Amino acid sequence: MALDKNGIAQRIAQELKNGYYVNLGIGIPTLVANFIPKEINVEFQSENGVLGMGPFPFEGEEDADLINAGKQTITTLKGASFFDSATSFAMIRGKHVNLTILGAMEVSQTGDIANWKIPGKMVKGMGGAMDLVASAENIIVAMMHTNRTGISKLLKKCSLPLTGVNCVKKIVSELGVLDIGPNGFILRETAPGVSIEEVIQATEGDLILGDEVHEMSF
Amino acid sequence: MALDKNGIAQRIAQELKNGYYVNLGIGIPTLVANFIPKEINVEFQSENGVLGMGPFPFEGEEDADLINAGKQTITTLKGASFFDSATSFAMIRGKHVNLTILGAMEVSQTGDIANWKIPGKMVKGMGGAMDLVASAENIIVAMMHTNRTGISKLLKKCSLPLTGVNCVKKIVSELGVLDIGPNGFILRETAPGVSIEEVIQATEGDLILGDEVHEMSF
Amino acid sequence: MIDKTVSNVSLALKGVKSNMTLLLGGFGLCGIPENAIAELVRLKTTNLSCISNNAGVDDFGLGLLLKQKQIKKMIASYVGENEEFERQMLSGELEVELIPQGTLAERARAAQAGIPAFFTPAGFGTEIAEGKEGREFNGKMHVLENAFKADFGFIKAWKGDQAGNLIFKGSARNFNPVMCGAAKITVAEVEELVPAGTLDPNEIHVSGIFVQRIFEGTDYEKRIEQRTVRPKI
Amino acid sequence: MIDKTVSNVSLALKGVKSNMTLLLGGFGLCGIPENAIAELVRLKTTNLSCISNNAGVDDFGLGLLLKQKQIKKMIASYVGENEEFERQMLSGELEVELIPQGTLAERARAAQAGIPAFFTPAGFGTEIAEGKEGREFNGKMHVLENAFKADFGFIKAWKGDQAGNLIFKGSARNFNPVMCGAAKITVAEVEELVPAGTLDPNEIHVSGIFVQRIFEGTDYEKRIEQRTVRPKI
Repeated sequence: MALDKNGIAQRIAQELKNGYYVNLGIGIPTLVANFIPKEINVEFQSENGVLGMGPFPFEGEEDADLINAGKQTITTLKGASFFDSATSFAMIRGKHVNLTILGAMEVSQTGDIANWKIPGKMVKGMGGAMDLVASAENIIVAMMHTNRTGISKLLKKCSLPLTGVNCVKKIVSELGVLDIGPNGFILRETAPGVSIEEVIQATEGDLILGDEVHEMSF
Repeated sequence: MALDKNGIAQRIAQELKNGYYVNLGIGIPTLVANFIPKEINVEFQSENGVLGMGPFPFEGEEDADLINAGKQTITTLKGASFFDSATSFAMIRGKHVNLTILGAMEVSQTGDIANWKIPGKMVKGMGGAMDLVASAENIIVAMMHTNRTGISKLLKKCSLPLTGVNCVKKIVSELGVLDIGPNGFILRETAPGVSIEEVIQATEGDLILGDEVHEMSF
Repeated sequence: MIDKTVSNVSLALKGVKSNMTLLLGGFGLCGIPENAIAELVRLKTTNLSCISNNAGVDDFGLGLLLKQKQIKKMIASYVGENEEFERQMLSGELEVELIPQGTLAERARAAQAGIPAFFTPAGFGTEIAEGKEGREFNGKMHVLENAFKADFGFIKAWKGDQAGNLIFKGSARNFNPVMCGAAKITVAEVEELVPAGTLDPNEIHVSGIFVQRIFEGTDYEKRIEQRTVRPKI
Repeated sequence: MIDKTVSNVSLALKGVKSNMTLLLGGFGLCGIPENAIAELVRLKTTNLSCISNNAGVDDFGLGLLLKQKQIKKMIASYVGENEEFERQMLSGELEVELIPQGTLAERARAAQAGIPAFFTPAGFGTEIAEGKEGREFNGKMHVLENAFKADFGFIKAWKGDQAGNLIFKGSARNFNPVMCGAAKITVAEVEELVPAGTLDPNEIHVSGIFVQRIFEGTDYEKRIEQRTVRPKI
């Protein structure tokens, strides 16, 4: 059975390593914070100027001066710090943030990503996404494999305006885990109960099977 | 009689306007701080990261963590702030510092300045001088008109490696006050008891007499 | 000490005219210069170009200026959460330039710091880079971006002193410090204005040299866009 | 919280080898990483390229490394006050690259911030600009300068916490913050190391993300170069 949003987040959480500074995008990526293994220390960076982000505040303890990049009220943990936006993107552009997890509308088999604009329809802006994808050493995309009508979002070439080129390293979708290889998507893992055939069907771009494609374990 | 160092500093102090942020170079420029008219508020910036510099500390109150760009122990005044070197030069490069007063080995009639290197002999470095002269809207040079053997330091063209080009606006020497004009030095004022002829003699570059050359008043 | 205080918002905005370019601090509705925006609404200056990370919501922040059609051009990184904005943009009434958030921050910082242009990897290969110089450094392509030019900068800080020194609070810091000194005139509004000498020189986030006018603001609403909480357990 | 603490200077400098490029904070002898320099003296690593605003004095600061001929190349803005330095430079033993102080600061900050190159007016028309790209912006010529590349950065702060967050004191801040995160590994030594959570997140000058190792230094001499005082009246 395909993963739900929490399942995708849970699988992505396995990619976190001890000592990682992580930037989580809006949507599914935000959920990753709920699945960090206890034995691992990571810190969350929010590009509006917070390092060491904690959970949402207890009711009544919200502070208008303390939000994340999704404009949600948050808290901070021990060792946190505040800084300005130029410093925040110094952390991002300077590769001090180790891992970026973000959503996408489309990803191409060469690692291009589109997630900020649908011409004539939706133009909310790229926010920090263009800086994040252009800079991060390690980018994981959390996304749905297909749109509601079943059309693949893992493409040979993106059709929407790009956010960045040749930057995505890994995709975790409701159907599986895929890397970007030199010749296309490489399937590494399938979601529990999802067949390799289903992933092939849902992928428009070239798909290569990894050496040992296996089912995800949680 | 030619001015002494304090005289030069005192005359330069007359150029300060209320609300000016001022960077003082090492040597004579440092003395300018002693002659600020009481009715005028200025703040001194030191490029090592201090705004609102005050006088030297009382004996026994020196703090190794509080020095100026000349590595002298200092104090701060009300409204002072500390910052890093990048921010300090943001103040300078960004033209937030209104006036730079510095020394020179040579100045040319086109406003070039040389003050950081004598090839094969003295190479202490430019410190912040190149940033200061390249950026400041308003640069006053405090210098001796001639060297010890009587050779002019106000030249058609500098012979020493340059610190900056077309940047000096005004010179106050022991002999007078000169502006840089489109056709050479323009003599504006003579030091008390110094004749126009003496200034002409001591100036190798083209010297034009200003409209109303007069003796300095203090 | 050079005194930067003005007694009210009206004096603080003296000289603001139609057709000007403004820099405005804040991220979402957090740390926005509420008093300056309210005064702009009162002044009814039009044809403004506004550089700000976001464009407010329909009835707050820059949304108040949009409603009165005072803004000709918006330069921002993210403009969701605003229906009137979307309507004006799609109808062509409003000119919009979207730029990466880090580039927005750095272009402001560059203006503050006298750096006319810099290379950044953000946006290379996208429509953002069209018409801009690209260059390879360390095996990676970068785009040349210019410093902003603006007439006024409106900044919101937590505390400030007479000398214009500023301290921010929490994530309300965001774009405010980097926009100080990036426009010809920087106007800072603060929740608490104290005499010079009150703030520890070591704890000041922005030196007064980057601020031309400072005043104590009033009636801060500090609206929260997304009130997210967890239950007490 | 990601713990950056190491228990002593020897662990802090693990991996430092001959032929490396080092960034060192400080201005004159103010805010220099005394413990790291002492350890470099003990390690006797040679052929070092050192990027630091100054080169110390004959018997302190980087002068200690010069005396042992550990430095191959010095990149600085001002190198007066050091006879041994002058001797080695004039004899050709020591390679010296002098660069404007603001450019030095900005090249470090660029390395920290992932900006590979930027334009500055400093040095245009001088020998510093030779071989560099010049370009006109706003009617004024500028020079293209690159970000530094370095193996280790040695930083001195006043207080620091386990997470690597730093607070500096007075003018000992200088180049230290801009050099954090500008090298592959940043080592911070602090006068007082406190547990994470002790420092106010609002008062931190440098976030721990820019620091890889932190330790509490010992025996700070904090030598004053020019003791200038006025009489008590």
